[in-house]
Amino acid sequence: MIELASDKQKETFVLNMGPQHPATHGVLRVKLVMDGEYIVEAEPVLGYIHRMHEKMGENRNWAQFMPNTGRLDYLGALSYNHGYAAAVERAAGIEVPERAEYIRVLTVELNRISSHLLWMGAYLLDLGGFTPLLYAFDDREKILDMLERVTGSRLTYCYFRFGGLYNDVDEQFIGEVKAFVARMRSRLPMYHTLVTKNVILMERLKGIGIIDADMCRRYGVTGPVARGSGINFDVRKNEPYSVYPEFDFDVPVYSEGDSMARYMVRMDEIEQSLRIVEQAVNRLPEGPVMAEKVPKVLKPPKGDYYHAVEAARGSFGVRVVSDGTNTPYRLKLRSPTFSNLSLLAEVARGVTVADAVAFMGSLDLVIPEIDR
Amino acid sequence: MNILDLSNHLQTYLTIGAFLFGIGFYGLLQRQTLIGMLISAELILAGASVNFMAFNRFLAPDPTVGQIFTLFIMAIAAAEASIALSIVIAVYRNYKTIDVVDVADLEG
Amino acid sequence: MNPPISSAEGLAGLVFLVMLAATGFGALIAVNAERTIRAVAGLALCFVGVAGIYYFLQSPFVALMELLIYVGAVCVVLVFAVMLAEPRPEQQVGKRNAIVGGLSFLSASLLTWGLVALANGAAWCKAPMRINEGSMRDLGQSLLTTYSMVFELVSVVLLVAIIGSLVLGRAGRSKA
Amino acid sequence: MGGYFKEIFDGAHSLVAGMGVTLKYLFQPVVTEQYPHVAPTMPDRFRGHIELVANPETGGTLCIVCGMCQKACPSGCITVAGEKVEGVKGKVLTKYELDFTKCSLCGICVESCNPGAITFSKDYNLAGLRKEAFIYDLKKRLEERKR
Amino acid sequence: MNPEIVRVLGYIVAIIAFVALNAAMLVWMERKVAGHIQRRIGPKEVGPFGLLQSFADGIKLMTKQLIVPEGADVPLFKVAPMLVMIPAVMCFVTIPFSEQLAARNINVGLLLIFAIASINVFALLLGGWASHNKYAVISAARAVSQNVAYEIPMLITAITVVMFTGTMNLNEIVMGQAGGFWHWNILPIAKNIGMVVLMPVSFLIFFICSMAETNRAPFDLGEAESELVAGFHTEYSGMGFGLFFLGEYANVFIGCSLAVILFLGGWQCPFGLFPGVHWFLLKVYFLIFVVMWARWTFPRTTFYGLLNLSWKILIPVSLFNLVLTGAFIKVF
Repeated sequence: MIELASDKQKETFVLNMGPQHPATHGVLRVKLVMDGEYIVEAEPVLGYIHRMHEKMGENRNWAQFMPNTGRLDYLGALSYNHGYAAAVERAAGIEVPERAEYIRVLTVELNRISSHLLWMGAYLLDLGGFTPLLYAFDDREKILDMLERVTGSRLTYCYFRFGGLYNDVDEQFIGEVKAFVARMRSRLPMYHTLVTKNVILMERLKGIGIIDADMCRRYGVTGPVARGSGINFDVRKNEPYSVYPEFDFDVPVYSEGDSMARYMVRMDEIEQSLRIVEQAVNRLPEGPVMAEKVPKVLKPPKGDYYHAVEAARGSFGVRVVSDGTNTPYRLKLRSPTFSNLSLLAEVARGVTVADAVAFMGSLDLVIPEIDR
Repeated sequence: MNILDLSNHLQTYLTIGAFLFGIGFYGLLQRQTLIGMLISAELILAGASVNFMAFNRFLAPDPTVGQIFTLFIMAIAAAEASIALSIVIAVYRNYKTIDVVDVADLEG
Repeated sequence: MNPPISSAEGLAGLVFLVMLAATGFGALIAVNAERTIRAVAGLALCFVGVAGIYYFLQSPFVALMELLIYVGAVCVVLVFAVMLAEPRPEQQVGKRNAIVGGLSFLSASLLTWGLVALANGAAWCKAPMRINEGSMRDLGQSLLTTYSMVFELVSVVLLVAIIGSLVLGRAGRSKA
Repeated sequence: MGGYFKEIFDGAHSLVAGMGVTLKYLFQPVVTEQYPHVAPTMPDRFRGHIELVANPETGGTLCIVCGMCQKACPSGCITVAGEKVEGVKGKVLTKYELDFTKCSLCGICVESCNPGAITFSKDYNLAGLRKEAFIYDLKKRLEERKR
Repeated sequence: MNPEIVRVLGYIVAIIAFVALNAAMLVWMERKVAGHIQRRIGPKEVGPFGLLQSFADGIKLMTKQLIVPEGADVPLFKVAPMLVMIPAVMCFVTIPFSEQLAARNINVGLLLIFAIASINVFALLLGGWASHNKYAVISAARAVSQNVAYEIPMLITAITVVMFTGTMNLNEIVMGQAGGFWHWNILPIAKNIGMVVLMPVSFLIFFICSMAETNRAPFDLGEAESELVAGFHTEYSGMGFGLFFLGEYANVFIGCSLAVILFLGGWQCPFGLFPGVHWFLLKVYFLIFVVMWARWTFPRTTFYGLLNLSWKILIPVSLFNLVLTGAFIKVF
């Protein structure tokens, strides 16, 4: 190779993974300095899909920024809708009706399941197994169909409004959700037989990409990645918001810190989300889905507000600074995978390419959200 | 002698053996890198093997001898190649070159 | 005997010519190519030709072993050597200067000429009788009876080679 | 030694179990929709690009050229123009243009429209060779639809 | 024309046609199997059940330009795909499809296939190196280490069969298995009761190794697309890629037919009735189906996991198996 031949001092060479590479799920570029199959240094290079969402927020009024949130993380768009809506509601002091909050939780959890399913499939694709992706898509398709019927869109929902929802759910949706919960519960053992217990998968994930709790704290890692390293942190439990305190669910925590632990956290989270969805559907209160007296042109009082939600990939925080006008003075989005990705350089040192791919996949990266 | 009947004459095989040997000899003198010299050495061995096989086919009373000798040459050549590979790598690690002259200059 | 090209013997003769050409051409590439990798490819071609020649010498077993060992193993090892210790691009398979080149060409052609002359000039006498046919069965039998000692020694040599190359290969490595 | 064989056995067992799952699905009916042969039906709330609503009485548009949609659009893809016509109260729509290349289908324009003059279409087969093909003249489309 | 020459030429044409047709059918079969396993239907538009899809793809590949990347070693880059194809075609020469239907019945047929198949490795190496692409080089190195590691247990298990049958002639190996499945080498109840335990193990090792040798998933490290993009054929386009692809399917066919010949009685019928080419093809395509089924079920192994499997499990077990086979042949 060119580098091999010219660079006499070291036996390393540079390998570009991305910006267009099957394992990077989008336009992430990882610059790898390799010694044979081993990675000496890994440097994620960002910015290929930077769209200035934060700056865009400063140039639009509060409501107009709402569609952007769904485009940050297109796989778990509703959590991001929720985070932004909740932050602005906190700023403007808007009370959301209970039914709207229940539906929010219900749809967000459905969205979380679809996101985890897609992750599971795509991760297996990274590891070379094609079929689980299609099975996961089969289930995910059901969620997308349900959400499409309610919100009108399949990925970038833009369903929440300040003070409530865009529109109400109907009886058909309730029935579909109940059917889906039953179906998904029967499908999960199949996933475990086909994927989780597979000896090849275990060999590829166990002990790969170990992150300890201390490292998670240093890098500000949240979400399933942190919970796979033994940190019992979930925004839904630790800083309860919306109507989450009324639900009975567990936060799966594994202490191994390897890729298998992260995989298991997500698979268990699907089960927990199913529990939440079931409870939400059964206890759905009657009432309006939109708060009264939400001004048409929103002008939150001056101040600095922060609200975090538990998105599928970790703690998504929105900090809004309002100067009392109809546009945000400053909008800061704390995206979870940005912190999670920053682990890569440290963890990937000294592992093989295949293991690096297995590790990177287990972080559940969504590049538009990292670049924003 | 018909050109299509060459395969039935001992001389054909001896000539091609000599030819291989000569080319290998030329390469050994000419080449400067370890791998190049190794390739030439393999050619010399091949020339010798062809000779053995030819005599075995046409002249030997026990036609297994030449074959067995050739098989042993192969085994030795394989061993030689593996050892040479590791030597080449060791030399390359230390001198960052596999040029014999460079290695000699460095008094290694 | 003068076989026509349309007969089976004629076709075999044609194939033999192709094998000869492959051997010679491959050998020439092997010593003259600019890039090491091409030299190895030439060597592989040459060995394929040599295997064909062995086949014509009525020993298909040795011919196939030639393919298996030389093309499948030795050439692959050589390519690995090229990969791991790639010479500088400017002088891939460095050659010595013109005088040395000329001299070596001269001496090599002298040697070849001598050998060819010897081969064609000598009066080879055929063995009066053959004690076996040189088939695979005979080969195996003599390998395990008459030459069993050599056979064992060769396996020792191979073992030593494996261990030796492992030791040499691991020695300079900075980390495992 | 026992662990060695148990490992091999467990591994082989997991592989066979996995192959059992795929074999089961091999003989089950397919779940995909055969798209060009079977066209999907869009749900009622499907958010396609916007379309002008026809006035059920006159067949014209309900648009009063207030410009709320144009103002509400985050990407600035709507251009509305109107003019005063004698004898008609308010303005009359002369041009309603949607630049679909910028539209993100958020639906804020539909929400902002008080008279309910715009709605979502159910078009999903949207492809074209030229950028200009995606600048829709909605007024013209409405008239074409009427015919 | 001499009838002998007509026969030779006829066989050459027939083999090449068979290789191409077989590869086209296998691509179609692979896509159908994958589709139905994943609950979709696979190709269906071109021809009935999409049968002509592979031909359409072939025409597309042939009309595409073979792009030679900058810095590539042009002659080697162009030769490598052919070098994959030629050994694959040559191996077909000695495969007995039925008692009469074999191009050449060679005494050392088994060895011939192994010897010629070893050229395949060299072709991958040359292709990978000549591409002047880092992914291709890494992949070529992987493919070769893998091939070397799996050739050993594969040869050892082949030797157990040769010891058992006493011949390397593929035709004779099949003839020895005539008369019902209880005569087959995989479960030779009728011949040697001791081997009933060992032969299934041999078969399993042989089958796994042939999957690894042909670079099929879950051992497709050479072209691990999530790590190395497309491995050694990353830079190949058009028919260059097409030949690698054809070669892969031809090799899969050879691997499976070898397993059928050595263990499953070749063209023999399981109940001793109507032996013929149909049984051979049926068995081979069933094994190919199993290979595809495995591919669409499992994730890919890692390089080190793969070598561990070979050196820690397959080689010791196959060596042990070899020793026991020798003993059992003497005892029973």
